[in-house]
Amino acid sequence: MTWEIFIRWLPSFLEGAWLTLQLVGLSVIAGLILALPLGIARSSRLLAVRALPYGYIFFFRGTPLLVQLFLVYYGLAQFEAVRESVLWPYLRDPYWCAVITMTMHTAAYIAEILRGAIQNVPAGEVEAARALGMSRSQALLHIILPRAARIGLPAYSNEVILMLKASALASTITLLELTGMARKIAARTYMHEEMFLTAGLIYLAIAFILMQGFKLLERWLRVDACQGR
Amino acid sequence: MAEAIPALEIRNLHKRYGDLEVLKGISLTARDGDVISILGSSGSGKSTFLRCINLLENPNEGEILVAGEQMKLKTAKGGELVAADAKQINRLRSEIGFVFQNFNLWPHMTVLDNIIEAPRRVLGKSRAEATETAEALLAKVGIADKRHVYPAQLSGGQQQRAAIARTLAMQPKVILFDEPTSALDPEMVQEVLNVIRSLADEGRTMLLVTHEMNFARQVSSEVVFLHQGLVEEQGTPEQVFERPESARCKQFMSSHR
Amino acid sequence: MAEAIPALEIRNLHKRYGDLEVLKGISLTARDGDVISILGSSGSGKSTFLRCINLLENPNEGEILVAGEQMKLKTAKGGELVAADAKQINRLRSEIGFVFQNFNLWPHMTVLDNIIEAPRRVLGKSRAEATETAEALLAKVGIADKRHVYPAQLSGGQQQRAAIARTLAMQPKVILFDEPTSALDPEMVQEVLNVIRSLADEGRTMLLVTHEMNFARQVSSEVVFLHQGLVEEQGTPEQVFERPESARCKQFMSSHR
Amino acid sequence: AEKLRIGTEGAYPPFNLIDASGQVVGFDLDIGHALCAKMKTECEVVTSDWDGIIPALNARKFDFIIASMSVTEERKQAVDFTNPYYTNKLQFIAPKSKDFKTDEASLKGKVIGAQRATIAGTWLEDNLGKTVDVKLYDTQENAYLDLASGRVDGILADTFVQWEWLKSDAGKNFEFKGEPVFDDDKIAIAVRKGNDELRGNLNKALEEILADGTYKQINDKYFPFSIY
Amino acid sequence: MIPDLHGFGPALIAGTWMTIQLALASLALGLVLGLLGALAKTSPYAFFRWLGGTYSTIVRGVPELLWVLLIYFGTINLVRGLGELVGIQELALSPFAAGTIALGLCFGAYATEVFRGALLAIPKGHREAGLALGLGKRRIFLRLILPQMWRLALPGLGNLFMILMKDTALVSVIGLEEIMRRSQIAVTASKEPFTFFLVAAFIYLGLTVLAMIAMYFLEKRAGRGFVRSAA
Ligand SMILES: Nc1ncnc2c1ncn2[C@@H]1O[C@H](COP(=O)(O)OP(=O)(O)OP(=O)(O)O)[C@@H](O)[C@H]1O
Ligand SMILES: Nc1ncnc2c1ncn2[C@@H]1O[C@H](COP(=O)(O)OP(=O)(O)OP(=O)(O)O)[C@@H](O)[C@H]1O
Ligand SMILES: [Mg+2]
Ligand SMILES: [Mg+2]
Repeated sequence: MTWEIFIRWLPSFLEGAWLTLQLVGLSVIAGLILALPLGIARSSRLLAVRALPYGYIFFFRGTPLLVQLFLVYYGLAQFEAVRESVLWPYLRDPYWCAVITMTMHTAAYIAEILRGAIQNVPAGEVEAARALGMSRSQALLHIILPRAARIGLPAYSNEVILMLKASALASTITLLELTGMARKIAARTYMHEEMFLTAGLIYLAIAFILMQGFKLLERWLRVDACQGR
Repeated sequence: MAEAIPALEIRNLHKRYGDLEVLKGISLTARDGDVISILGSSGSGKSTFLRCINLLENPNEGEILVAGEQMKLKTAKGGELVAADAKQINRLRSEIGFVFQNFNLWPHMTVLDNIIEAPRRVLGKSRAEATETAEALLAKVGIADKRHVYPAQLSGGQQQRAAIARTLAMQPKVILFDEPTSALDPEMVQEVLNVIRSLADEGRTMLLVTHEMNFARQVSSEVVFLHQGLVEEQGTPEQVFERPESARCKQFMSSHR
Repeated sequence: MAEAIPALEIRNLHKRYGDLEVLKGISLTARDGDVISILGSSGSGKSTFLRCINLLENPNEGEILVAGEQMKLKTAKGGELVAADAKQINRLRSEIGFVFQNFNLWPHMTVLDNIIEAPRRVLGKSRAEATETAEALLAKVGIADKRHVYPAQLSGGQQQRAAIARTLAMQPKVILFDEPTSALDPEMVQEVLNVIRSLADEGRTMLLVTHEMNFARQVSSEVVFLHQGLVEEQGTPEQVFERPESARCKQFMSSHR
Repeated sequence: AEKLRIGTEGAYPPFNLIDASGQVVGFDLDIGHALCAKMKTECEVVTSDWDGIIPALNARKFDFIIASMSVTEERKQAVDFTNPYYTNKLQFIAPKSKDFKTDEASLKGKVIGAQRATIAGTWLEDNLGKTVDVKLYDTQENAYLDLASGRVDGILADTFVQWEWLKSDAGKNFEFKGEPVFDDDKIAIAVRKGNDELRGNLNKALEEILADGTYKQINDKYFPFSIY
Repeated sequence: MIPDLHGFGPALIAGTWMTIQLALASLALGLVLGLLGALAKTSPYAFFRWLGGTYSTIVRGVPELLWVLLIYFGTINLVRGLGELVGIQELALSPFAAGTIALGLCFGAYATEVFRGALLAIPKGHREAGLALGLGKRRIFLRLILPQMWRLALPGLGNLFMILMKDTALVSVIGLEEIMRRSQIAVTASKEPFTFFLVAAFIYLGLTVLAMIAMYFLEKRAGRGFVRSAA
């Protein structure tokens, strides 16, 4: 009898998982793109360049994603001006609100990872590039960023997993992603533990696949060859 | 006339770290094919001197001329001289090779990729062209079989030779070596010595900081002894090693016999 | 009778890394006051040999006797010999000092704390007692003024001397040195040499791996040349340096003149 | 005798809510305390998130739930219910300015909000799931917010709760639309399955407060009409 | 704009205090678990490596929210059974205990990786130097490895702690009255969501600043002896 229930709700779980994957995929990729300028500016030696990304990162890392989601979804909608703006078609949609908030949130974390990685590229290797006549931007593009990517990759893969799990909070703004779906089904069947366990196993499977993917990526990028020196 | 222009000329170079004046006015002229060894006790500023020449470190005073072309410098806030013309400094740096004491190979690239990176990005060579030159160089320094290997998998001597090949790939007029043989075993020292000799035979100009007296003696056309930020003794290897004039240099040399 | 027991005796030591047999049966006897230099080209197994002696590396075969006491060994799964008696090995290790090539000072402790740690924990000395000995040792190696400084703030030569003092604080019967002077400048080599000489004068037994031929020559009572995992040549410095018998050793020695 | 623990949500004004001093108050609680008085037991109030309130009961975090819980077949499989202590209705609300008809044809394509895990949410999905776009909220409060921002066209929820909100400042631009769509929503107290002794005591106490006017007193404190 | 807190100020302060207690208790549990996890993962015994690996993988793969729910609701019979075994009736985890266990478990799984990274980053030679001087294994770990591991792990742990502090919000679902639940309660009563969510955001920011200040001093203390040479 329990199996019947699972089979009946399985398509819903898969639908929820697909929505989860979309939210996470879009936000970690867009977050990475947004984080590049932020992280580079954040590691600048000039205070003026560093200050703005610092404030951004501070706010988004310092407050819970749940609060940020509420502020973007319910908070912005409170203002007449927002509701009349051209952005409203996007901002009224919880899907885009979730993607935007999660992107801004994860970008702050990724920017910090990037800054750490850039600052951990051994000074000698950067000097070697400059001594061979590469300009500042050539060294950044061809030596520092590829090197920082390898230094920061393990931390980035962690962040992706964290976002996968943080996406559960999107259920609080009416999205029926994996957790939202599990909560909805649990509310109808009163099988809380079973439904949450099912959702947990699906999260675990997704996380496992992601981790294996990152392992392959690390092998492909030869991250191991950069260590132990 | 062309013979008269020195490959590298340094005039009155000063460098301070805070209150500590490490270089107190050093001048040096290197003609084509010169191999100048720079000796001195630890902390005497040898590395600092080399690093100032291609502006990895910013001097406080002085002029640097590469093949007669003066490096454009301007005074920055802290009183240091920095490059005034980014284009020029990148070009000049590509003409001055630098071989680091700890190699500084890029660990995420194979030996071959380490070598072709700069020729491709800076000189705009094609991958095929750069690879061809690189392979010839690797053969020359004797590690052709290691071209697809990552630096972490090389021994110290092999890393040093890869670093030299990377520098040579830019066909620099002048090469600066910072302790190229420390941490190498005597036989590898011999190998690196051979490489440097053959570079000298090609007419390249080299400045070389080293603690290996035998090595300096065998390879250099001129020896400079630094002490307390100044050139204390300068001359042919025979002069400096056998008949040093200053008391400090005498003492230094005596500790190696 | 007491004179007859050697300070350190190694019998038929073998060491394999996978398929690579690095040591193929090495025996060595060191009497009180002996200073034995171990030479050999890079990769010949010198460091491995030293590290096997105090079981930092597990040999595959062989016996080790410290002042006549046999080290208790048992065969582990991989076929390696490991310590059979944890108490004994800790005690014997404290009697065999080891000075590492790269010092391995503990960076989170001051120089003084580095030195008094083992005497306090292993020998059970009081802090005051250990500090007294340590300060005497620091004075002896000439860095008494650096006792409250952290290792990162010391120059290479100073770090090496601190590492020697740390080893001496345990008053070991035998001291093993792995390249104690590489990466030091010639004057510092001289200083370390002096420290080792004065230890020899005190009658301590020392084994010493080095690339510095002059140094080996001046300080040792016996020289051992390793090649392909075996002792290729052994004798007084005069014998080995001036009249080597084996071809390989001749070639090696010739590259240093 | 033994102390009883009352479970409630504390986020459902005017039935149960937490005031600034941290006290849980409201219609449900007044009924609960009145019942305890009749049963002559001491009672203590424990709050829980709505989603987890039934699991918490079964986990013995409290002994009965009085949290405006509707009696449904699905819930009956998890808990036992007492006799109803009030009857709820479900009714739509929407902006006063909008024309909003509640027949199925007019509702087609409209976006309707409801609270997750409530009778309103389930009713919407079961009866109008194909017609309207249902959005589920953690709290009723959030649904009101989206009604104000225009993200939903209307809300379906308990009549009495909405009546309270429409009276407030935030709700002044909205009104009930149409007649209640479902008017037999029985609200009862939940106890753990098989806990018949407590269920019996509660039923008896409920009869007593209905009979002696205590119930009416409480009812009048909150609503100018009878909700029994 | 000074927000009118409708008398919910004291409630929010109490919530903040609860959040701090919860975060610190979870931190303590998580540090112990993380250290054990790292030791297990670097152990020479395959079984411990497997155990450590499984722990960190499974715990990190499932959302924290789910752990909170599972530990609060899922272990009831287990805990009650244990209670009866030792003669305590109706033993149950309080929301605080359940929250602490859930968050500590999650923190520990991440800390396992941080500690393991730190452990691997300590030069082998430092351990060998201890061995060569005759120091025992335990002594070497406690005196030589742990203090350095601590220094290397601190930045990573600091990050985790800031995440932990915000994750305490999740425990609101099992009714523990920390900042988030107190704010939601205030929102329900006052009908002013933004005031209270913004106030909550600033409380979390304030806590983060405090944590950052603490980290600064901890790192400075742990960094003694590691003056970087400018070259
Ligand atoms: N970034 C820096 N800040 C402050 N002082 C520095 C810096 N770099 C070097 N120094 C100091 O400048 C002096 C010269 O250093 P340099 O590295 O040039 O010596 P060196 O001759 O190369 O010595 P060695 O043979 O040990 O390599 C030293 O006293 C050193 O402490
Ligand atoms: N852990 C290891 N695993 C596999 N091979 C090893 C390992 N350690 C050393 N070797 C190999 O053992 C051989 C001897 O190494 P060892 O370090 O003893 O040489 P060495 O004589 O000290 O050389 P050097 O003068 O360069 O220090 C080398 O070929 C080395 O590659
Ligand atoms: Mg130097
Ligand atoms: Mg060695």
